[in-house]
Amino acid sequence: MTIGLTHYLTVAAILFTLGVFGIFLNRKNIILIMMCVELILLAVNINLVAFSAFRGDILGQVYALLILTVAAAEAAIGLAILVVYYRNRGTIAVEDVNMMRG
Amino acid sequence: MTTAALPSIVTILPEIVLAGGALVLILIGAFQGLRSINLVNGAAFAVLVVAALATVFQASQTQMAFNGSFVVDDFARFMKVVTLLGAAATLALAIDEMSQERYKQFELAILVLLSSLGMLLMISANDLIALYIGLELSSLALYVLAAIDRHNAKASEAGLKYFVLGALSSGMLLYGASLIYGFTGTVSFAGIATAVKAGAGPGLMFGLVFLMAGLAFKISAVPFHMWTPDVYEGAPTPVTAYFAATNKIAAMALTTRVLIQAFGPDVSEWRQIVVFISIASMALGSFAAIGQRNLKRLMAYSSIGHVGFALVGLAAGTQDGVNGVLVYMAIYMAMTVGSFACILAMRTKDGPVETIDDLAGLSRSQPFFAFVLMSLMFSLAGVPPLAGFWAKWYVFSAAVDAGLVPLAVIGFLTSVVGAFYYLRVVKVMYFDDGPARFMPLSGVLKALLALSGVAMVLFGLVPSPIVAAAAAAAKSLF
Amino acid sequence: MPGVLSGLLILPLIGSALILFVRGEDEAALSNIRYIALLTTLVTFLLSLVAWWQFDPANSAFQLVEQASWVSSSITFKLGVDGYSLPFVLLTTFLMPFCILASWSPIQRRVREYMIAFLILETLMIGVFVSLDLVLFYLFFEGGLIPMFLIIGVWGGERRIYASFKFFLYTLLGSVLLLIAVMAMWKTAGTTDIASLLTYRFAPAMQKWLWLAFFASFAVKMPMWPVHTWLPDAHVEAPTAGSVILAGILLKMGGYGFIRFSLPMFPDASHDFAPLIYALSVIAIIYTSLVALAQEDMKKLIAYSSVAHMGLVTMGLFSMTAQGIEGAMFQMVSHGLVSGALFLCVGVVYDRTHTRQIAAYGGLVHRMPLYAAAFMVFTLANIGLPGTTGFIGEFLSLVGTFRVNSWVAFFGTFGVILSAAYALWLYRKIIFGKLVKPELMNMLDLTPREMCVMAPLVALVIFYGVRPGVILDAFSAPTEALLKSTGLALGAVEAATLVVP
Amino acid sequence: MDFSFAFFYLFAAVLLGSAFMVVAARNPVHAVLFLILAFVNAAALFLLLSAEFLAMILIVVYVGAVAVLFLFVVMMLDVDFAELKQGFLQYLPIGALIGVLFLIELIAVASIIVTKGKIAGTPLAVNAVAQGARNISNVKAIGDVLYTTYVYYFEGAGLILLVAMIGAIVLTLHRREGVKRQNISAQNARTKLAAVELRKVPFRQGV
Amino acid sequence: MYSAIVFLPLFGFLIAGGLGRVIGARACEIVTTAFLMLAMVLSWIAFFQVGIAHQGAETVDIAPWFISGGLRVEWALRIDTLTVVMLVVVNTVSALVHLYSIGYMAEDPSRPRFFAYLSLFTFAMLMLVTADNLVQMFFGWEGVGLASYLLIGFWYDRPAANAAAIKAFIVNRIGDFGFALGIFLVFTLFGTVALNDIFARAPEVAKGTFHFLGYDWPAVTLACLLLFMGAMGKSAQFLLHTWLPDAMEGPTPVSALIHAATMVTAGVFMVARLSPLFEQAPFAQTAVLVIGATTAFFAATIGLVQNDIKRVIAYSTCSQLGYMFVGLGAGTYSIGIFHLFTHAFFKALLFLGAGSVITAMHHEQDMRKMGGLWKSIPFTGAMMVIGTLALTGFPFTAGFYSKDAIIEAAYASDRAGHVFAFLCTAFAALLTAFYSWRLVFMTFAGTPHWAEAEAHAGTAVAPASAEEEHHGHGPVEPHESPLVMLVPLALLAVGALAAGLLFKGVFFGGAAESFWNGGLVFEEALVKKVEDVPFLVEHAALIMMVIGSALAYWFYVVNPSLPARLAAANPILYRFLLNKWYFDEIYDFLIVRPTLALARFFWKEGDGRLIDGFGPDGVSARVIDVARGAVRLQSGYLYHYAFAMLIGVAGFITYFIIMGAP
Repeated sequence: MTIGLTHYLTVAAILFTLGVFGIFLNRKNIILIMMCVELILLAVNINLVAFSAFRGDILGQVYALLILTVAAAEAAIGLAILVVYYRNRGTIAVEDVNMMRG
Repeated sequence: MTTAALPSIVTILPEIVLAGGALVLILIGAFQGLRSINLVNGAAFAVLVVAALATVFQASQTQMAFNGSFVVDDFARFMKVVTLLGAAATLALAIDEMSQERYKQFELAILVLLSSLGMLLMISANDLIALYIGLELSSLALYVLAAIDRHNAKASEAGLKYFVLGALSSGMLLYGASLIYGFTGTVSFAGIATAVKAGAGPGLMFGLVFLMAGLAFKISAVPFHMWTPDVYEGAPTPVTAYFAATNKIAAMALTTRVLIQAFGPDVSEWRQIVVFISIASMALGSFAAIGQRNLKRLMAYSSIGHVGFALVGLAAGTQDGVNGVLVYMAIYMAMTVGSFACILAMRTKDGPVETIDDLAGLSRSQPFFAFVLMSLMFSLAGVPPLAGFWAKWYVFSAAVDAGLVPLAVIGFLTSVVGAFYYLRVVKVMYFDDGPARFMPLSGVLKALLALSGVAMVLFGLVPSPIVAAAAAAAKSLF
Repeated sequence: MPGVLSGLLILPLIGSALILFVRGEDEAALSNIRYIALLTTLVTFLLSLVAWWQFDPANSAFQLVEQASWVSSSITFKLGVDGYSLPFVLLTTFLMPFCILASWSPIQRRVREYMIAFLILETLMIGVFVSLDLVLFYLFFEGGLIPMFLIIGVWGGERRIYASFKFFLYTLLGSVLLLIAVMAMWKTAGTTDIASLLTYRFAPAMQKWLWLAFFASFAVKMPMWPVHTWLPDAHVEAPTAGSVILAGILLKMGGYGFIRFSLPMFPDASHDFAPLIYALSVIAIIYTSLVALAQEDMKKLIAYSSVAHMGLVTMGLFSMTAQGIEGAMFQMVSHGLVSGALFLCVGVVYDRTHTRQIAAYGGLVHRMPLYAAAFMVFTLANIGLPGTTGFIGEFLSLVGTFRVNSWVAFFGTFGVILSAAYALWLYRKIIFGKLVKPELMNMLDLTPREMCVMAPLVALVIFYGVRPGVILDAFSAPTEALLKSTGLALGAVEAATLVVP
Repeated sequence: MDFSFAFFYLFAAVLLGSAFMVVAARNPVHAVLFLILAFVNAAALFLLLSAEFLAMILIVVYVGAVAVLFLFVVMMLDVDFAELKQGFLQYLPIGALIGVLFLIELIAVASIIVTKGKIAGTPLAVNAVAQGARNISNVKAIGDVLYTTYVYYFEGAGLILLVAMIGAIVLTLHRREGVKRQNISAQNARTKLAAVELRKVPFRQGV
Repeated sequence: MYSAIVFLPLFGFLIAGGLGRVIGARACEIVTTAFLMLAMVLSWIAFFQVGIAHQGAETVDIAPWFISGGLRVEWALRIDTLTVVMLVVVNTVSALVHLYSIGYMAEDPSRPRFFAYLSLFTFAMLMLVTADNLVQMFFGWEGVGLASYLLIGFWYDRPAANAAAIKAFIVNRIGDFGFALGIFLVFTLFGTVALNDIFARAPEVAKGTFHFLGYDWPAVTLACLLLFMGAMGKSAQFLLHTWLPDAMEGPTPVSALIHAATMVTAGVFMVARLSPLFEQAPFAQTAVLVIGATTAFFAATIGLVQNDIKRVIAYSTCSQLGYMFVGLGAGTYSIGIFHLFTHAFFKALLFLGAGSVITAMHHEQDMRKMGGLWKSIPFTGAMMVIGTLALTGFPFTAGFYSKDAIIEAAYASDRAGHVFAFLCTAFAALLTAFYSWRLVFMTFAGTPHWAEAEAHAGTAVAPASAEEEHHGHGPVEPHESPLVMLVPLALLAVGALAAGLLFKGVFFGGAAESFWNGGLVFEEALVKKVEDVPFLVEHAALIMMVIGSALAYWFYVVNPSLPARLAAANPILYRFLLNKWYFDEIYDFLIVRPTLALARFFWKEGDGRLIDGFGPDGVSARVIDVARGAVRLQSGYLYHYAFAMLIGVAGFITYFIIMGAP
């Protein structure tokens, strides 16, 4: 049996779903949410690389490379914000992030 | 090895100006620290203005750069000018505000420049990667800006919420982009359009849905709007103004370009999505705003509603529709800047206030201020003869022309509901007696208030300049 | 004299600009403001007389036309008047000085803003009647809401906020569909020029929904039953001059809209929907007359009576007979004078006692004979007594309706009885009877200023009742043209097919 | 006969399993470690797809930097073990329903390709990149285009990193009030005149 | 000259009304009275010119009123015999009433206003009778209604006067409702409202039918019925009569002028004026006949038991108007008009006489408190007796000719219902004699009750009608009225005695054909037939009069306690009559109360609850509810926000899957 594109896409889809659900089922802390975002991006990357491989087109990998770069930057900023938030509120529990609502 | 054909400098001059400006200023700031804040701020403002001018004076033709990743056409130029003007105005507000507030940091101006650059890249993006890069460049800067008042719990919460949801949305966008890439084998809009014309499969539609989700997040359309009220409320007011007045416009430009240029042949499919989020945005924007007491939050819901209105034009999918979107966004920018200038002007001896009730009696104590805010409110409500009316006129007439009469009807009904809360602001200012006594307006605020007031009335009475420019711009997309 | 119409639009704006430049809040400044406002409205009135003088009533085409480029090639700034619109322009400019006078002493708060609001309102109202472009019309039509909203809300009575919101949102809601229809017409016909649209024949199916859309707006503005409930509230809470303008001019915009757009542009739909209008009109006449009978508040009573009278107008318009249309138009002008005058009358006593409760009055004739006399004339005109303006319009619109549908005319005429009942009842409660209430003992009769307001109105109400031709004849040329172009005329009266020999 | 399918299932299973654990782990530190595991397995999948460069980058950048950064922050902020709260179970059914639906739909889309056998006209050849890779390596292939054809993206990414840098600094770099710092230039500039003050003490009144 | 006749009163009104306060009450009285005198003289001249000298009818055009489409309405004075007859009646009575009022109203502070109203009324009445078209007639019609309203409510302090004024106006409006519809119909049928054109085409149009309120009606009959409805209102005919007795709240000269001699006869005039039309509508004529006869009888029955002196005369007026309509309905228009003519004299005489009595009694109107006045005010008494004689149809007085003629005409007529009319009118003649003499006997004969009754306190039974303004006299001896009041009485008495004899010939005698000269339909044959009725019929009126008079004498002079016993024996009948057949109560119950209840219902429930409740208020409340819900969605929790996004995406995808993506 050969591993086709569908396999990779399915893995990516499951990973994506896990990531998304991690975000809103998560009641613990913000960092976990950020990790879930990383999972989502990973899923995207798998998708892109798979497409790239199966199409014989390098562009997908370039795209994935850029996403990796940006995701790293994003993680940096996200964590920075998180730190700032923590300094202000002393907590990063998801439940507590609702000063503003309505 | 052939080097990439470097584009004519003129094509990307505004971007060059912004990028170069940002780099130079960050060096100045880094070496001089806070002492240079005035210089940096002033220079940043100048850079934005210069970039806007550079855009205005670009040749009126469609030019490509970077192997077609970057496009400059009338549409892009129009949106860029609007965005840059919005950015300049809100930066001016921020500079003015900084003299009073804690977040006195030169980085703010630089982040504004960089995110504006990101927005310009979004507007000019002509493929999915350029789209992503522009989007992230602006978004990352915005995340930081939202939280830049770092000792303020609300601001950091705003930043956090914006970041988390923004990251999720860009994840969705990317997932969509990956599907589109996978199913068409290309990322360029023109290539996608070709593939779509050949027959869009379900995969492509899925990709579009995810892509739309990401874009809808940026323009804060329902149901991807949830961040908006909280972030608008929490972020420092000038930053909120910046969010509302620029980011939305760039995102709208991007959305328009993606839908029209890349997915244009498939208009009947994506129209359903656009119609839905348009209706949902209009409805939510109108209804939820009624319950608000905080003006910034009110403006957030209002901006959600306005996006819904602008999307009505997009839903038409026609040149007239795009024309409507352009007119709408331009006028929306002016209204937003003015409104936030008003909110910033609400500063008492004890600091800034931002609830509607604080405005009570304003018409007695500061008639000019009250009058400007009133015309802004009526304009936002779309009551003629103010500018906001024309915004609605063009989007809705395009929708009617495209046969979307029910959409237009719903849109107008929600605009009536929306008028209620705008009226309430007027009511508090004019009908209620109260002690409203704000600090005297600074020069910048005065100028901006006057400008926006004049713009409301002038564009209301003589809309042809904007309309003509927008018509030309819309033409370039088709 | 070219540019008369744009002059009419600009003059009040100049006046309000001048007011803006008056410095200070002291008594002298306020007085200056008032005089500027009065002078502006008077000059505007004179200018409108010039327009009248230049106008040829025998010509059914638009006259004094001015055109300038505006939004785009299809939406232009075009002004002009015909026999239908000119009387309303005159009515507007004529009533405005009275409004200023009526606000002379009652308004002591924010005089500057008040006068500016009124002057801007004047521009917008004139604009409604003179604009020859649909979009321009809409601009003025809706724009009038803003100053009126402020006038009710800032200078109004107890429940002014409720009333002003209701007024604003109700009318805004009404015009939603109108706007959509305007858009559709723009896109379909490719122009918003009214003169061109008058000759453009929309497809019947499209006419239907366009008609309904226009109807929604004008019905609210009129107001027709059952969308009339904003009117009593707005009237009651508005300051006197605001009520005058509301009743005198703003309500007329609905009727004007019907005659300007609905009838000539969608004749087929008008014909098909006429029964709907009839039904609503009849209900309006009887229902609101009855409701008026039960009122305890003077202004509310007059407001409800306005609704009933507007029912006659719609009925007459959609009879699509020469008498019906001309009668309805005349009724609008007449009602503008009469109900405006009635509100001024209410204002006179309200300024003295600050109550509008009918029960709070009685026996005023003892102290205020002149007032009683003026009030009597207006009451009679409201009843439609022959010899006053009220009669002509009522009579003609009923005649016109009768020719088309006897049921409708039957019930419409029924309203005549009821109108006598409530109007005389009101008069009796306020003016007649013994003067027993201590707070009324020291009422003073009309001041010279109030007399300046009342006398011309009394004179006109009677003059137009005896010689209505001055206004009525203006309607005949356009009506003839309208009936001819729509092809819906019943034919000459002589050839009436109702008699089966 | 190659065993790539076996490796695929292995890596994919570990990847998904550890991803699940990221979400489900009660200890945040464990979650980060599972994240690292997931990344590593993803890198392995990339290898299977002949995307060697990306696989390495994933390890270096993600595992080496990002994940460690997460770990660092988790440690720094001293995040406690958090209990699953009531809300979780409350939303689980509807969440699960939507999740399953969502997943099915996504997979369905992916599988459409199989049934159709091609994507938008391009024949699906397994490891098409591998054929191209006969001539040049994956790294070179990327390098060829990254700085030429796609230089625009590269520059953009650079700007994004710049923003990230500025952002991280502006947010987190702060001078804590009340913390004593050495200011050398101030020390050097200090003179006797500025440092010593002579005061006349009033007689019999104390200081 | 004709313009002068019509517009002199208008000038009088304008001077008295506009300058009344400037020139003073005395000047107003003089000016208006003088103008009216002048008009009266001119009217008589016109009468002789047109009626006797046959100068021919003419139309004086004044100005166009309004023109709309095919509808053309002119201000014009139509002068023909019928008009001049009315001119004479109106101006004569009006002039005399003006004169009389100088004395009667001498103590009233609002005299300028009073005289202004009187002149206004006269003007409107003149406009009515000279109308050349229906709309102008309607103008006069409503104008007299207005003047009547103003004069009834002249003493505006009195609630009863105000109520009566409004009642008069509104009941008249109900009639006008028919009149207006009639005009609409006439215009629709004929395409014109000008009388000449209508008459010219009447026979032709009469063949047609008209679809009205769901039925096909004979066109002209319908028009006539509708127009007659107006006449019923104005002339206080059965069903619409209720306002007339109440109208007695006005000053007595007003009752004489408006509610006896002129305005109430406007209906009669109108039917006569439109006689060419009614001739084409036999059914309408029957209606006129039957209504008139019913009124004649019904009003007379009520008159039997009333105690207010003015009310008795008012019901008498009502009844006599019924006679007039019988005359018209029978087809003998000239006789009807003749009765109108004579009735004007004697009824005005009776009212003014009653006014004199009331003045003498210091504004006491209850006859039970009078009696034995003959000695105190013999001149007034004599006048009243003359009036009564004329009213009851004593031989050779005015009423003798006109009333008898009507009874005979009813007998002779060939219209359906004429037998009923004959019986009613004949029996009503008996009743007329009874109540008329009852009035005279109660007032002038017997023992004085005014001395024993406490002055001014006894308003127990009489409606609140004491003219309170005129307090200040103690209970003194009744005194004769001043000369200025007596002269008009004398003049009217002359008319009441002689008018019948003098003018019978011209109205329906041999000269009638040339006299009317097309002013109304004069059917010589029918009138001839009236002359030739059987003996019993011819003398029916006389017999009835004698019986009635004798009964009255028996009841009120010979055996004064009888009426009370009779009343006690038949309480139901007595109450029924005393309460005017309970019409007011029935109307109140059937119309007024339901209307007011409906009004409140529409206001509170319809507008308040239904329209506002489901309309603006309801909608805004729902909007607020939705707004609350929308705000609640914004929970502030990140995971909810993310969840919303997910639902959005999942929703779209599902939508496309279900809808079948391309």
